[in-house]
Amino acid sequence: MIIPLPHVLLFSLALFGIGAYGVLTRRNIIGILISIELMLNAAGINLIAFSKTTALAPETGQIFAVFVIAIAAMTATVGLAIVLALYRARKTVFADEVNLLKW
Amino acid sequence: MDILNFGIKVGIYALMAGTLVLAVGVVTLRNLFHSALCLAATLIGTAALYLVFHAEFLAAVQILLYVGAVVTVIIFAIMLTEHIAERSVAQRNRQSLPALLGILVLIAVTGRILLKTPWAVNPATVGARVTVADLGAALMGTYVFPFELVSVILIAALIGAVIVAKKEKSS
Amino acid sequence: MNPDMIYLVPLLPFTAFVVNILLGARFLKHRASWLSIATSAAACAIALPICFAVFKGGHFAGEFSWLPVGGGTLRFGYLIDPLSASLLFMVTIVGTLIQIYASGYMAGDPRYSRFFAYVSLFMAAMLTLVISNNFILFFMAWEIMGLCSYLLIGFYFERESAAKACFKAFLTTRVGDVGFLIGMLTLFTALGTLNFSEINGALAHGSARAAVPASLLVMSALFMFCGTVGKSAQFPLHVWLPDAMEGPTPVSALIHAATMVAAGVFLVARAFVIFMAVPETMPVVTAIGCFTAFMAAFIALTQTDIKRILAYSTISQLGYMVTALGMQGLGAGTFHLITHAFFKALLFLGAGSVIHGTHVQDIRQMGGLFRKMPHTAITFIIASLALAGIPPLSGFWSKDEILLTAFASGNIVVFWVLTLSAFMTAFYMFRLVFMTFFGKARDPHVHAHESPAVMTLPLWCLAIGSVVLGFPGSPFMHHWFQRFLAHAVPHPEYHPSAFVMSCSVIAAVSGIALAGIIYLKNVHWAEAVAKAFRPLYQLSLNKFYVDEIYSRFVIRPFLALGRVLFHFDATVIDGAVNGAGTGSMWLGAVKNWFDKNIVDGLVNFVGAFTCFLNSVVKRLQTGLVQNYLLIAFLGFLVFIIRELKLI
Amino acid sequence: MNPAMSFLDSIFVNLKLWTLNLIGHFLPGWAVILASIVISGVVILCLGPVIMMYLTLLERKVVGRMQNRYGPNRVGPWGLLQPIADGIKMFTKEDIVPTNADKVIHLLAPIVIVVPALMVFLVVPFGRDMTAADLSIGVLYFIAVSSVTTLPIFMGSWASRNKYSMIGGMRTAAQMISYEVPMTLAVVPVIMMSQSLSTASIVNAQEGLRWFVFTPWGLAGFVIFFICTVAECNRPPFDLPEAESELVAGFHTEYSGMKFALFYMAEYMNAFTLSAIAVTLFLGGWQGPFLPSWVWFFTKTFALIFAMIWFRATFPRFRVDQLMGIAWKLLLPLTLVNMLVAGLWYFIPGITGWVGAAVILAVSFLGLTALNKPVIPEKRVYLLEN
Repeated sequence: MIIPLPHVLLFSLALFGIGAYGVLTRRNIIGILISIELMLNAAGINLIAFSKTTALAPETGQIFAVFVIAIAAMTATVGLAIVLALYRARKTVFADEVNLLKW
Repeated sequence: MDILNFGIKVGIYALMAGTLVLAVGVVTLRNLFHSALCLAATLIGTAALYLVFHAEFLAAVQILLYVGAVVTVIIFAIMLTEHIAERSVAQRNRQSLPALLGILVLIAVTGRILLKTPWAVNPATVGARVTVADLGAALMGTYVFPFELVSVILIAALIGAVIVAKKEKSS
Repeated sequence: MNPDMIYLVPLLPFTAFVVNILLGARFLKHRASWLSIATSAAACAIALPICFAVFKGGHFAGEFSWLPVGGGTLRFGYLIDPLSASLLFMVTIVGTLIQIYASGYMAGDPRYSRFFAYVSLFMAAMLTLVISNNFILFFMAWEIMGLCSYLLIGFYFERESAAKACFKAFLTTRVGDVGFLIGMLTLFTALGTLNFSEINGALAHGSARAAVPASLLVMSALFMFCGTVGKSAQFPLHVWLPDAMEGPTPVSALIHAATMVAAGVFLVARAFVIFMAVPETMPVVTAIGCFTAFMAAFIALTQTDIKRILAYSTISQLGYMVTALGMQGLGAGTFHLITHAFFKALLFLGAGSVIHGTHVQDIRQMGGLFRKMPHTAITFIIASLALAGIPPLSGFWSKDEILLTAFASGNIVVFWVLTLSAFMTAFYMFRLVFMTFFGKARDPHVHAHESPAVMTLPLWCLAIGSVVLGFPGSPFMHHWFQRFLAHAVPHPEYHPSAFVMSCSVIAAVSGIALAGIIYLKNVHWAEAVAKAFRPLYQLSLNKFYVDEIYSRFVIRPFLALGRVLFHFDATVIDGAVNGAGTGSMWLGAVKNWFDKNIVDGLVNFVGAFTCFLNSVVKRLQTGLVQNYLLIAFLGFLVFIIRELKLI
Repeated sequence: MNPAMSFLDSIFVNLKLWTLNLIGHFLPGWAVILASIVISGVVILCLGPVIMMYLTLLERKVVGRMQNRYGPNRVGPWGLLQPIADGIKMFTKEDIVPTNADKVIHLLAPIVIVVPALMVFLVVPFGRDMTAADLSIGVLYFIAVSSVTTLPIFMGSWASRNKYSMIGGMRTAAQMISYEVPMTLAVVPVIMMSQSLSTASIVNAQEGLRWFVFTPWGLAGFVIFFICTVAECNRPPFDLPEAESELVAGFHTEYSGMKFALFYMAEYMNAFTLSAIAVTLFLGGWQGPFLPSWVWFFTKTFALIFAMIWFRATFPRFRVDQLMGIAWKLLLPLTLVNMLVAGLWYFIPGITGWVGAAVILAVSFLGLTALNKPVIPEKRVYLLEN
């Protein structure tokens, strides 16, 4: 390890926090999706970093990171499809304008 | 070689810092197109970080799938919904302050735990170089069921996305 | 030749299935049959050299790992030993010929390509079953064949009878399949493997066998035999096979005579070591087989539908094979399986040709067809002679081998029952032949014509097979076939006996002669006999009342139970309910007042209170996703901080 | 190989080694490593633009000949100085930025687009031992990096605030993502056979004349890959994103001067690198008898580029639905079949596997073309009101 592990983890924590902030505050649904991608990335970095510390086979972390990427691609596809459907139906892409389920 | 090593270390920290700055850009920029571009840059930065960990395959996959595909699709969607996003309205909702506070607390708490935990680096896995062949063997051997599961989920997502996004036939 | 090429044998027909089912209806149309025939012929061309290599003493096996499951790996592969080689030989040849025939028979059908897709899938499954080296693959192929059988019997699903028949066949065989599955799992529990070679290894030697719990083996043998009973239409699960004649005739020939029903017998042959390991199960097999052989032959005596006669004959002959296997006669049973496939396929195809030419199925409406359909008639008679057991045709040698096994192994009752069945076989077959091809045309509306060459050519090929295939098992070739099989699985062999042969020949000849006397000259005798032995005649005509028994003892009791319960409902419970109703009305009047004044007041109060609460609490439900998310996140944060005792 | 030939063969490698030795005398070890990187980098940075310049000349000449005219022949002998003249012209032109444009991104797009185009040069094996960086994931690196090209095109099209640019950008996204899929999958059989992702070892696996293109799956893979290549560089007949007649040059409508030149540079460098990778993967790379390795490499690459130019002079442009149809309904299934066929070919050696593979490929190709009957839209009649 060329740099200490906690630094990497701190980095991914920060990345995750930034992503979570985006998810909580962005009004545009596409913006929320983008922020989710950031959070998933943080998870990927953690997987790689931890694969250096566990006794599991060294490729385990990478494989699960690949799975994370695949899931992220899936999220993006479905999410954007929903955004397009929503845009077509209600002419908005803002999450706080879609509040049909309130009282 | 110390100079080289030092240079590399500085480079890595700079990379991490730059990535974080770009990530902040992703969530704060008002223009969604800009933030998507920032996302692309962040993802490339992460890929570079994967290279630091000698996960070359993962770095390539990250760029290929994220930057090449996911970001492109996102930009596609941004363009399709663009003229509404352009309205000069707030891009942030009213809960940004509690959210920011909560996240700062989260980072503080988790960061403290992170720094307090004695992380034992496993010397066997640190030195291990994972080749693409290893990954392939593991994917097709140990992890064949998760792998197949992911394939099925991807197919399901694909079909679902097509059906959701398809224009309903005008009656 | 690389033995791994054997993988192509099932794969090629499977390709034909995929192409035909996907592209057939749109692009191939009447060319669909070419693809199926070509792939079958190619499979045949690949399989035959391998078969001959095995006949010369070769033995091929190979496998590959398919899926890592749990701790181990699921391994699939092939095993070409004498048993599977002879089956492979038979299935590829007969299958290809029947498909050639079917390309003529089915011409002009609107679902032509689908038919050939199903047939190709069936071929692929049967070939997989034959070459498989373990019970799992075997079972998968077995189930696919069940599916194909369902699809093909119900091929003319517009007809209600066909739809019902395919349903019946599927459900009936399923009973056996469940047994097979249980047997297979029991076997796995007992031995820890389902690979044929490993099972052989585990059970071949006494010392190894002693380590295996015998009770489990008995259970697995008997349950596996259930599979045979279902698939090979043995008593009491034989009822589906005659109904299966609703499918197109080539299907009857391919599935319900030559190959699929043979799979059941093949299962017993494959699991032969298991039966050998627990000899106490053998009498069950023998008894069921023997009874089936007799019963089906007896039923066939009185049937009038040309295909039904052949169907019962098939059941009867399968009974012979099962009987032989039950008496440890692996060679005899397998030998009869091979020869029977050829002449029974020929019989069905001939019957199909007759139906094709006359458009009727009832033999009472036929007659005098010899002149009009010479090719069909000659080949049909050859096959009938073979089935009746006239030397030197193939049926004689194989049937004689079974009788010999029964005689030499000391099962005298079985021997005589089988000889009697042989007599009846000869009789009903020639009753069919004489009524169909000889005499005068009985129905003036029937205008018969010979079938096209594409249909008669396979008939002749199969006729040649029916004639010559007996020789490898005959004394002329020193019982080569039996010794060949004995290499694979040791089992007792017997010296040919003149007594047995003469019994068999006498039974056959007398049966034919009796049929000739009655149906060529004195048809009214048949009615006289029927009148004289009325109960027996009725028994045979009504197929031993098996369907009725099922209906009376399985279906009707359930219906009756339902009726009883309904009556109980209608009288007792309804009466009680009515009485209670009247009483309630009185009570109700009293309660009415109470409700209106006191209960309603309470309810209204609760409602008002809830409305009030709602107007306060509903503010939480903003309908904004991010709002919920934030609250959840903050809650999570509080939880973490509490748990970690940071505050 | 005789000494003169081997000298010629490794002349560039030796030149670099000699320079590094020289530096090693004066400077510490880390500087030598840096110098090694710098030398390779500088060579590539020079090579890319030079190749681009002369590709433009080549294209104009070849297309000219094909259209029965001379092409540029005034500047310098045979017009050889024409690219330099063009370059000077580009530099001196006015740089126009639309008023409404997103200025930063408008500026960034042409710069960013050159980066991946140059980065791909890193894994191209120009000759024996002449790969700048023989990465263990070479092919994947190439695919990943070239997939980034979509982004700058998007940036350019979006930042221009022009509807033609926008449509061009959208078309680019659809086209490049679609063709990336069969392109990537067409490479898979090569990886399966050479059991490596490194470009250098893929070339080594095709030693002698065992080029992959001489096998059924290789031929099919090569054809698919090359078609996708042409589509990926947005060259005719797949040039919908920048169709002059429909979209007024698509995503770079609003660019002029040096920025426009940068877009062009990226495009031509992409054409070169993609051809080079096609050569590496299927045509045996630098393998070949008699001539030095790098001569072989450039000969093959320029043959492919010639084919691209030839396409441009020959084929009309596709319709949008045809374009997507080819990628998803023809090429993608064909690549899947091709992977299967490659597996069969590997496990059934000899003539049987060869013929079987060829037959399966031919049958599936015919079946797919039969399924993809071209849809001819109804003839539209426009009535003018009087």
